[in-house]
Amino acid sequence: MIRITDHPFQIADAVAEFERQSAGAGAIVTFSGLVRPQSAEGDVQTLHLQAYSPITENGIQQAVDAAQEKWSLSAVRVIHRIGDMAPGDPIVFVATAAPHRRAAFEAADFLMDYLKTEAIFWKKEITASESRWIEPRAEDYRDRTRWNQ
Amino acid sequence: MIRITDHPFQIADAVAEFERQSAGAGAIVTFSGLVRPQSAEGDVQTLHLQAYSPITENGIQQAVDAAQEKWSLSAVRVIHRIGDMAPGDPIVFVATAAPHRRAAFEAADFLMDYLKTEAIFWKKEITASESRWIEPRAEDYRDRTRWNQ
Amino acid sequence: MATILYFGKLSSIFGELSEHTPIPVKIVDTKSLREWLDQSRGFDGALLHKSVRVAVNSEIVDDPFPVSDTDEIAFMPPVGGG
Amino acid sequence: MATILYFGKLSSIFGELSEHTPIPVKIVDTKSLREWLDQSRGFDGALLHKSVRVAVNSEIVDDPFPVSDTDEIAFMPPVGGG
Repeated sequence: MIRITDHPFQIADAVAEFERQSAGAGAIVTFSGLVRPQSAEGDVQTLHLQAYSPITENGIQQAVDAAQEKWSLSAVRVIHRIGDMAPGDPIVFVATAAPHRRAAFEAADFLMDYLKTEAIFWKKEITASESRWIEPRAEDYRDRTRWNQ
Repeated sequence: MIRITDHPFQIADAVAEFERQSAGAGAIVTFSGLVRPQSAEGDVQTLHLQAYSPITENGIQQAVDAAQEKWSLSAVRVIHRIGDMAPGDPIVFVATAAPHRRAAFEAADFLMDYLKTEAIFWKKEITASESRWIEPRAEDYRDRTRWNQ
Repeated sequence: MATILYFGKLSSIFGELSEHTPIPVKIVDTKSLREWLDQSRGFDGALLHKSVRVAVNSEIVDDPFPVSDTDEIAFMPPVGGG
Repeated sequence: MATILYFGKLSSIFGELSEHTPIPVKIVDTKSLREWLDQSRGFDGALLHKSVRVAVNSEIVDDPFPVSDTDEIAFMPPVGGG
Protein backbone atom coordinates (compact mmCIF):
# COMPACT_ATOMS: atom_id res chain seq x y z
CA MET A 1 0.00 0.00 0.00
CA ILE A 2 2.96 2.30 0.78
CA ARG A 3 6.15 2.17 -1.28
CA ILE A 4 9.25 4.30 -0.86
CA THR A 5 11.64 3.71 -3.69
CA ASP A 6 14.86 5.05 -5.16
CA HIS A 7 13.80 3.77 -8.60
CA PRO A 8 11.90 5.94 -11.10
CA PHE A 9 8.22 5.05 -11.58
CA GLN A 10 5.65 5.84 -14.27
CA ILE A 11 2.38 7.48 -13.27
CA ALA A 12 0.41 5.55 -15.92
CA ASP A 13 1.76 2.24 -14.56
CA ALA A 14 0.83 3.25 -11.01
CA VAL A 15 -2.68 4.18 -12.16
CA ALA A 16 -3.14 0.92 -14.07
CA GLU A 17 -2.03 -1.09 -11.02
CA PHE A 18 -4.31 0.89 -8.70
CA GLU A 19 -7.29 0.47 -11.02
CA ARG A 20 -6.88 -3.32 -10.81
CA GLN A 21 -6.76 -3.14 -6.99
CA SER A 22 -9.84 -0.97 -6.69
CA ALA A 23 -12.33 -3.01 -8.70
CA GLY A 24 -15.89 -2.11 -7.74
CA ALA A 25 -15.15 1.47 -6.64
CA GLY A 26 -17.27 4.24 -8.12
CA ALA A 27 -14.61 6.94 -7.84
CA ILE A 28 -10.82 7.03 -8.15
CA VAL A 29 -8.74 10.13 -7.45
CA THR A 30 -5.02 10.27 -8.15
CA PHE A 31 -2.51 12.96 -7.31
CA SER A 32 0.91 13.05 -8.94
CA GLY A 33 3.61 15.43 -7.82
CA LEU A 34 6.41 16.04 -10.32
CA VAL A 35 9.78 17.76 -10.04
CA ARG A 36 9.27 21.33 -11.23
CA PRO A 37 11.79 22.58 -13.80
CA GLN A 38 12.09 25.99 -12.10
CA SER A 39 12.42 27.10 -8.53
CA ALA A 40 12.88 30.48 -6.87
CA GLU A 41 16.62 29.94 -7.30
CA GLY A 42 16.60 29.17 -11.04
CA ASP A 43 16.57 26.08 -13.26
CA VAL A 44 16.46 22.91 -11.21
CA GLN A 45 19.01 20.30 -12.22
CA THR A 46 18.40 17.68 -9.54
CA LEU A 47 16.06 17.14 -6.62
CA HIS A 48 17.51 14.83 -3.96
CA LEU A 49 15.33 13.18 -1.29
CA GLN A 50 16.24 11.29 1.85
CA ALA A 51 13.89 9.17 3.99
CA TYR A 52 14.50 7.34 7.28
CA SER A 53 13.06 3.83 7.24
CA PRO A 54 10.98 2.62 8.99
CA ILE A 55 10.05 5.97 10.62
CA THR A 56 9.03 7.49 7.29
CA GLU A 57 6.86 4.50 6.33
CA ASN A 58 5.29 4.30 9.81
CA GLY A 59 4.32 7.98 9.69
CA ILE A 60 2.70 7.59 6.27
CA GLN A 61 0.91 4.44 7.44
CA GLN A 62 -0.58 6.39 10.35
CA ALA A 63 -1.84 9.06 7.95
CA VAL A 64 -3.36 6.33 5.72
CA ASP A 65 -5.00 4.77 8.80
CA ALA A 66 -6.42 8.16 9.78
CA ALA A 67 -7.79 8.65 6.26
CA GLN A 68 -9.42 5.22 6.29
CA GLU A 69 -11.04 6.01 9.62
CA LYS A 70 -12.32 9.39 8.43
CA TRP A 71 -13.60 8.32 4.98
CA SER A 72 -15.06 5.20 3.46
CA LEU A 73 -12.24 4.07 1.15
CA SER A 74 -11.94 0.81 -0.74
CA ALA A 75 -8.24 1.25 -1.61
CA VAL A 76 -5.34 3.62 -0.93
CA ARG A 77 -1.91 3.76 -2.55
CA VAL A 78 1.12 5.93 -1.77
CA ILE A 79 4.35 5.82 -3.78
CA HIS A 80 7.18 8.20 -2.86
CA ARG A 81 10.55 8.60 -4.53
CA ILE A 82 13.83 9.08 -2.72
CA GLY A 83 17.30 9.61 -4.21
CA ASP A 84 18.09 11.83 -7.20
CA MET A 85 15.36 13.04 -9.55
CA ALA A 86 15.36 15.23 -12.67
CA PRO A 87 12.73 17.86 -13.64
CA GLY A 88 9.50 16.17 -14.77
CA ASP A 89 10.16 12.99 -12.77
CA PRO A 90 7.29 11.86 -10.51
CA ILE A 91 8.12 12.39 -6.81
CA VAL A 92 4.89 11.27 -5.22
CA PHE A 93 1.76 9.39 -6.25
CA VAL A 94 -1.33 9.13 -4.07
CA ALA A 95 -4.46 7.27 -5.16
CA THR A 96 -7.75 6.77 -3.35
CA ALA A 97 -10.76 4.69 -4.35
CA ALA A 98 -14.19 5.06 -2.77
CA PRO A 99 -17.85 4.42 -3.46
CA HIS A 100 -18.45 8.18 -3.85
CA ARG A 101 -16.32 10.98 -5.21
CA ARG A 102 -16.29 13.33 -2.21
CA ALA A 103 -14.53 10.73 -0.03
CA ALA A 104 -11.97 9.99 -2.75
CA PHE A 105 -11.19 13.69 -3.30
CA GLU A 106 -10.95 14.61 0.37
CA ALA A 107 -8.83 11.61 1.35
CA ALA A 108 -6.30 12.24 -1.46
CA ASP A 109 -6.12 15.92 -0.50
CA PHE A 110 -5.65 15.02 3.20
CA LEU A 111 -2.86 12.53 2.43
CA MET A 112 -1.04 15.04 0.24
CA ASP A 113 -1.19 17.65 3.01
CA TYR A 114 0.41 15.09 5.33
CA LEU A 115 3.07 14.16 2.79
CA LYS A 116 3.94 17.80 2.13
CA THR A 117 4.29 18.94 5.72
CA GLU A 118 4.73 16.13 8.23
CA ALA A 119 6.11 13.17 6.31
CA ILE A 120 9.73 12.44 7.14
CA PHE A 121 11.59 13.43 3.96
CA TRP A 122 14.52 15.75 3.49
CA LYS A 123 14.73 17.56 0.15
CA LYS A 124 17.73 19.16 -1.48
CA GLU A 125 17.34 21.25 -4.60
CA ILE A 126 20.33 21.58 -6.89
CA THR A 127 20.44 24.44 -9.43
CA ALA A 128 23.36 25.66 -11.55
CA SER A 129 24.33 28.15 -8.83
CA GLU A 130 23.59 26.36 -5.56
CA SER A 131 22.51 23.34 -3.57
CA ARG A 132 19.87 24.06 -0.94
CA TRP A 133 17.91 22.02 1.63
CA ILE A 134 14.20 22.94 1.45
CA GLU A 135 12.00 23.68 4.46
CA PRO A 136 8.17 23.55 4.42
CA ARG A 137 6.36 26.65 3.13
CA ALA A 138 3.85 28.49 5.33
CA GLU A 139 1.24 27.60 2.67
CA ASP A 140 1.79 23.88 3.26
CA TYR A 141 1.27 24.25 7.01
CA ARG A 142 -1.88 26.29 6.38
CA ASP A 143 -3.34 23.56 4.14
CA ARG A 144 -2.58 20.98 6.79
CA THR A 145 -4.47 22.79 9.55
CA ARG A 146 -7.68 22.51 7.49
CA TRP A 147 -8.07 18.93 8.78
CA ASN A 148 -7.69 19.71 12.48
CA GLN A 149 -11.33 20.55 13.22
CA MET B 1 -9.47 18.97 -24.44
CA ILE B 2 -13.07 17.67 -24.22
CA ARG B 3 -14.07 14.34 -25.70
CA ILE B 4 -17.48 12.68 -25.65
CA THR B 5 -17.29 9.19 -26.99
CA ASP B 6 -19.35 6.06 -27.37
CA HIS B 7 -16.16 3.97 -27.38
CA PRO B 8 -14.71 2.47 -24.18
CA PHE B 9 -11.52 4.12 -22.90
CA GLN B 10 -8.78 3.05 -20.48
CA ILE B 11 -7.96 5.28 -17.52
CA ALA B 12 -4.23 4.44 -17.69
CA ASP B 13 -4.13 5.49 -21.38
CA ALA B 14 -5.92 8.74 -20.57
CA VAL B 15 -3.43 9.43 -17.77
CA ALA B 16 -0.41 8.67 -19.96
CA GLU B 17 -1.72 11.01 -22.69
CA PHE B 18 -2.47 13.78 -20.17
CA GLU B 19 0.98 13.46 -18.62
CA ARG B 20 2.57 14.13 -22.02
CA GLN B 21 0.36 17.22 -22.49
CA SER B 22 1.15 18.67 -19.09
CA ALA B 23 4.95 18.64 -19.19
CA GLY B 24 6.36 21.14 -16.71
CA ALA B 25 3.44 21.01 -14.26
CA GLY B 26 4.20 20.36 -10.60
CA ALA B 27 0.86 18.72 -9.79
CA ILE B 28 -1.56 16.48 -11.68
CA VAL B 29 -4.94 15.42 -10.28
CA THR B 30 -7.14 12.89 -12.03
CA PHE B 31 -10.66 11.80 -11.24
CA SER B 32 -12.16 8.66 -12.74
CA GLY B 33 -15.80 7.76 -12.33
CA LEU B 34 -16.69 4.12 -12.94
CA VAL B 35 -19.97 2.31 -13.35
CA ARG B 36 -20.85 0.93 -9.91
CA PRO B 37 -21.84 -2.74 -9.84
CA GLN B 38 -24.69 -2.09 -7.39
CA SER B 39 -27.40 0.54 -7.17
CA ALA B 40 -30.34 1.05 -4.84
CA GLU B 41 -32.35 -1.13 -7.24
CA GLY B 42 -29.97 -4.12 -7.31
CA ASP B 43 -27.16 -5.40 -9.53
CA VAL B 44 -26.51 -3.05 -12.43
CA GLN B 45 -26.33 -4.74 -15.81
CA THR B 46 -25.98 -1.72 -18.06
CA LEU B 47 -25.68 2.04 -17.70
CA HIS B 48 -26.85 3.93 -20.78
CA LEU B 49 -25.96 7.59 -21.39
CA GLN B 50 -27.25 10.10 -23.91
CA ALA B 51 -25.70 13.49 -24.76
CA TYR B 52 -26.88 16.25 -27.08
CA SER B 53 -24.08 17.62 -29.24
CA PRO B 54 -23.00 20.38 -29.39
CA ILE B 55 -24.96 21.61 -26.35
CA THR B 56 -23.31 19.05 -24.06
CA GLU B 57 -19.79 19.92 -25.27
CA ASN B 58 -20.46 23.67 -25.11
CA GLY B 59 -21.64 23.40 -21.51
CA ILE B 60 -18.56 21.44 -20.47
CA GLN B 61 -16.35 23.92 -22.33
CA GLN B 62 -17.89 26.78 -20.35
CA ALA B 63 -17.16 24.94 -17.10
CA VAL B 64 -13.55 24.36 -18.23
CA ASP B 65 -13.25 28.06 -19.13
CA ALA B 66 -14.59 29.01 -15.68
CA ALA B 67 -12.06 26.67 -14.03
CA GLN B 68 -9.20 28.17 -16.03
CA GLU B 69 -10.29 31.65 -15.02
CA LYS B 70 -10.55 30.70 -11.34
CA TRP B 71 -7.32 28.68 -11.04
CA SER B 72 -3.91 28.72 -12.66
CA LEU B 73 -4.00 25.53 -14.75
CA SER B 74 -1.52 24.39 -17.37
CA ALA B 75 -3.76 21.67 -18.83
CA VAL B 76 -7.31 20.30 -18.48
CA ARG B 77 -8.82 17.15 -19.94
CA VAL B 78 -12.39 15.83 -19.84
CA ILE B 79 -13.44 12.50 -21.36
CA HIS B 80 -17.05 11.38 -21.00
CA ARG B 81 -18.65 8.18 -22.20
CA ILE B 82 -22.05 7.90 -23.81
CA GLY B 83 -23.86 4.77 -25.00
CA ASP B 84 -23.96 1.46 -23.12
CA MET B 85 -21.52 0.69 -20.30
CA ALA B 86 -21.01 -2.31 -18.02
CA PRO B 87 -20.12 -2.24 -14.29
CA GLY B 88 -16.47 -1.22 -13.82
CA ASP B 89 -16.31 0.69 -17.12
CA PRO B 90 -14.99 4.27 -16.88
CA ILE B 91 -17.79 6.83 -17.40
CA VAL B 92 -15.88 10.04 -16.86
CA PHE B 93 -12.25 11.13 -16.63
CA VAL B 94 -11.19 14.60 -15.53
CA ALA B 95 -7.54 15.64 -15.27
CA THR B 96 -6.04 18.96 -14.22
CA ALA B 97 -2.40 20.06 -14.21
CA ALA B 98 -1.13 23.09 -12.32
CA PRO B 99 2.03 24.52 -10.82
CA HIS B 100 0.68 23.83 -7.31
CA ARG B 101 -1.48 21.08 -5.90
CA ARG B 102 -4.32 23.14 -4.40
CA ALA B 103 -5.29 24.53 -7.81
CA ALA B 104 -5.18 21.07 -9.39
CA PHE B 105 -7.35 19.52 -6.62
CA GLU B 106 -9.93 22.31 -6.52
CA ALA B 107 -10.30 22.58 -10.29
CA ALA B 108 -10.84 18.81 -10.69
CA ASP B 109 -13.38 18.85 -7.85
CA PHE B 110 -15.19 21.85 -9.40
CA LEU B 111 -15.37 20.23 -12.83
CA MET B 112 -16.73 16.99 -11.37
CA ASP B 113 -19.44 18.93 -9.54
CA TYR B 114 -20.44 20.51 -12.86
CA LEU B 115 -20.39 17.16 -14.66
CA LYS B 116 -22.52 15.51 -11.99
CA THR B 117 -25.24 18.14 -11.74
CA GLU B 118 -25.41 20.50 -14.71
CA ALA B 119 -23.78 18.71 -17.63
CA ILE B 120 -26.27 17.66 -20.27
CA PHE B 121 -26.36 13.87 -19.97
CA TRP B 122 -29.29 11.53 -19.50
CA LYS B 123 -28.59 8.30 -17.63
CA LYS B 124 -30.58 5.10 -17.65
CA GLU B 125 -29.75 2.32 -15.24
CA ILE B 126 -30.72 -1.20 -16.22
CA THR B 127 -30.95 -3.90 -13.53
CA ALA B 128 -32.40 -7.40 -13.76
CA SER B 129 -35.78 -6.08 -12.59
CA GLU B 130 -36.09 -2.66 -14.18
CA SER B 131 -34.86 0.13 -16.42
CA ARG B 132 -34.84 3.56 -14.79
CA TRP B 133 -33.83 7.09 -15.84
CA ILE B 134 -31.72 8.69 -13.08
CA GLU B 135 -32.21 12.22 -11.73
CA PRO B 136 -29.54 14.19 -9.81
CA ARG B 137 -29.24 13.50 -6.08
CA ALA B 138 -29.68 16.29 -3.54
CA GLU B 139 -26.07 15.58 -2.48
CA ASP B 140 -24.79 16.49 -5.96
CA TYR B 141 -26.63 19.82 -5.94
CA ARG B 142 -25.23 20.55 -2.46
CA ASP B 143 -21.64 19.91 -3.61
CA ARG B 144 -22.18 22.20 -6.57
CA THR B 145 -23.32 25.18 -4.46
CA ARG B 146 -19.93 25.16 -2.70
CA TRP B 147 -18.49 27.09 -5.68
CA ASN B 148 -21.09 29.84 -5.80
CA GLN B 149 -19.48 32.23 -3.31
CA MET C 1 -39.59 18.69 -42.41
CA ALA C 2 -38.50 19.47 -38.88
CA THR C 3 -36.29 17.20 -36.80
CA ILE C 4 -37.59 16.50 -33.29
CA LEU C 5 -35.25 15.01 -30.65
CA TYR C 6 -36.49 13.32 -27.47
CA PHE C 7 -33.95 12.75 -24.68
CA GLY C 8 -33.94 10.71 -21.50
CA LYS C 9 -37.26 9.28 -20.40
CA LEU C 10 -38.97 11.03 -23.34
CA SER C 11 -36.99 8.77 -25.70
CA SER C 12 -38.28 5.75 -23.74
CA ILE C 13 -41.89 6.95 -24.01
CA PHE C 14 -41.61 7.75 -27.72
CA GLY C 15 -39.59 4.61 -28.42
CA GLU C 16 -37.06 6.49 -30.59
CA LEU C 17 -34.52 9.28 -30.09
CA SER C 18 -35.86 11.38 -32.97
CA GLU C 19 -38.37 11.81 -35.73
CA HIS C 20 -38.62 13.83 -38.92
CA THR C 21 -42.04 15.36 -39.35
CA PRO C 22 -43.76 18.16 -41.19
CA ILE C 23 -45.07 20.74 -38.72
CA PRO C 24 -48.71 21.74 -39.21
CA VAL C 25 -49.18 25.36 -40.32
CA LYS C 26 -51.02 26.31 -37.13
CA ILE C 27 -47.94 25.38 -35.01
CA VAL C 28 -45.86 28.56 -34.83
CA ASP C 29 -43.94 28.29 -31.56
CA THR C 30 -42.46 25.81 -29.05
CA LYS C 31 -45.51 26.07 -26.81
CA SER C 32 -48.02 24.95 -29.44
CA LEU C 33 -45.50 22.36 -30.74
CA ARG C 34 -45.24 20.79 -27.27
CA GLU C 35 -49.02 20.58 -27.00
CA TRP C 36 -49.46 19.08 -30.45
CA LEU C 37 -46.68 16.48 -30.01
CA ASP C 38 -47.77 15.61 -26.48
CA GLN C 39 -51.28 14.74 -27.70
CA SER C 40 -50.46 13.20 -31.07
CA ARG C 41 -47.49 11.06 -29.83
CA GLY C 42 -49.10 9.78 -26.65
CA PHE C 43 -46.78 11.52 -24.19
CA ASP C 44 -49.77 11.95 -21.91
CA GLY C 45 -48.54 15.23 -20.40
CA ALA C 46 -44.83 14.24 -20.10
CA LEU C 47 -43.83 16.76 -22.76
CA LEU C 48 -45.73 19.57 -21.04
CA HIS C 49 -43.89 19.28 -17.73
CA LYS C 50 -42.12 22.51 -16.75
CA SER C 51 -38.86 20.64 -16.06
CA VAL C 52 -38.64 19.64 -19.75
CA ARG C 53 -36.50 22.28 -21.44
CA VAL C 54 -36.62 22.91 -25.15
CA ALA C 55 -33.81 23.77 -27.60
CA VAL C 56 -34.21 25.12 -31.11
CA ASN C 57 -31.25 24.56 -33.44
CA SER C 58 -28.97 23.73 -30.50
CA GLU C 59 -29.90 26.78 -28.42
CA ILE C 60 -31.89 26.38 -25.22
CA VAL C 61 -34.88 28.74 -25.42
CA ASP C 62 -37.89 29.76 -23.32
CA ASP C 63 -41.46 28.98 -24.37
CA PRO C 64 -42.95 30.34 -26.55
CA PHE C 65 -40.12 30.51 -29.13
CA PRO C 66 -40.85 30.61 -32.88
CA VAL C 67 -40.33 27.37 -34.81
CA SER C 68 -40.44 26.60 -38.52
CA ASP C 69 -40.55 23.48 -40.60
CA THR C 70 -36.75 23.38 -41.12
CA ASP C 71 -35.71 23.57 -37.45
CA GLU C 72 -34.17 20.97 -35.15
CA ILE C 73 -36.18 21.01 -31.92
CA ALA C 74 -35.04 19.06 -28.86
CA PHE C 75 -37.01 18.21 -25.72
CA MET C 76 -34.76 17.77 -22.71
CA PRO C 77 -35.97 16.42 -19.34
CA PRO C 78 -33.84 17.06 -16.21
CA VAL C 79 -30.30 15.73 -16.68
CA GLY C 80 -29.13 12.73 -14.72
CA GLY C 81 -26.66 12.95 -11.83
CA GLY C 82 -25.26 10.13 -9.74
CA MET D 1 29.98 0.76 18.24
CA ALA D 2 26.92 2.97 17.79
CA THR D 3 25.48 3.97 14.42
CA ILE D 4 24.86 7.69 14.01
CA LEU D 5 22.66 8.93 11.16
CA TYR D 6 22.66 12.54 9.93
CA PHE D 7 19.76 13.65 7.71
CA GLY D 8 19.12 16.68 5.53
CA LYS D 9 21.49 19.59 5.95
CA LEU D 10 23.31 17.71 8.73
CA SER D 11 24.41 15.13 6.14
CA SER D 12 25.80 17.96 4.02
CA ILE D 13 27.73 19.42 6.96
CA PHE D 14 29.10 16.03 8.03
CA GLY D 15 29.75 14.95 4.43
CA GLU D 16 28.23 11.50 4.99
CA LEU D 17 24.80 10.09 5.89
CA SER D 18 26.17 7.99 8.75
CA GLU D 19 29.10 6.93 10.85
CA HIS D 20 29.93 4.01 13.13
CA THR D 21 31.64 5.18 16.27
CA PRO D 22 32.34 4.01 19.81
CA ILE D 23 30.57 6.30 22.27
CA PRO D 24 32.76 7.60 25.11
CA VAL D 25 31.78 6.25 28.55
CA LYS D 26 30.82 9.69 29.85
CA ILE D 27 28.12 10.03 27.15
CA VAL D 28 24.99 8.51 28.68
CA ASP D 29 22.13 10.29 26.94
CA THR D 30 21.06 12.07 23.75
CA LYS D 31 21.78 15.48 25.24
CA SER D 32 25.43 14.81 26.03
CA LEU D 33 25.77 12.88 22.71
CA ARG D 34 24.57 15.92 20.75
CA GLU D 35 27.05 18.16 22.52
CA TRP D 36 29.96 15.78 22.03
CA LEU D 37 29.21 15.16 18.30
CA ASP D 38 28.51 18.85 17.65
CA GLN D 39 31.95 19.81 18.95
CA SER D 40 34.02 16.87 17.72
CA ARG D 41 32.46 16.73 14.18
CA GLY D 42 32.53 20.47 13.49
CA PHE D 43 28.74 20.99 13.39
CA ASP D 44 29.32 24.37 14.98
CA GLY D 45 25.99 24.39 16.86
CA ALA D 46 23.86 22.89 14.02
CA LEU D 47 23.32 19.67 16.01
CA LEU D 48 22.22 21.59 19.12
CA HIS D 49 19.37 23.44 17.42
CA LYS D 50 15.98 22.74 19.03
CA SER D 51 14.41 21.96 15.64
CA VAL D 52 16.75 18.96 15.24
CA ARG D 53 14.86 15.94 16.55
CA VAL D 54 16.58 12.78 17.71
CA ALA D 55 15.56 9.15 17.28
CA VAL D 56 17.01 6.16 19.15
CA ASN D 57 16.53 2.79 17.45
CA SER D 58 13.87 4.22 15.10
CA GLU D 59 11.80 5.85 17.86
CA ILE D 60 11.66 9.63 18.11
CA VAL D 61 12.56 10.60 21.70
CA ASP D 62 12.91 13.72 23.82
CA ASP D 63 16.27 14.84 25.21
CA PRO D 64 17.74 13.58 27.43
CA PHE D 65 17.12 9.94 26.45
CA PRO D 66 19.55 7.15 27.49
CA VAL D 67 21.90 5.89 24.77
CA SER D 68 24.32 2.98 24.73
CA ASP D 69 27.14 1.86 22.49
CA THR D 70 24.93 -0.53 20.45
CA ASP D 71 22.19 1.95 19.54
CA GLU D 72 21.27 3.53 16.22
CA ILE D 73 20.87 7.26 16.84
CA ALA D 74 19.47 9.59 14.16
CA PHE D 75 19.56 13.38 14.04
CA MET D 76 16.67 14.82 12.06
CA PRO D 77 16.39 18.50 11.08
CA PRO D 78 12.96 19.88 10.02
CA VAL D 79 11.53 17.90 7.13
CA GLY D 80 11.26 19.47 3.70
CA GLY D 81 7.97 20.57 2.19
CA GLY D 82 7.36 22.16 -1.20
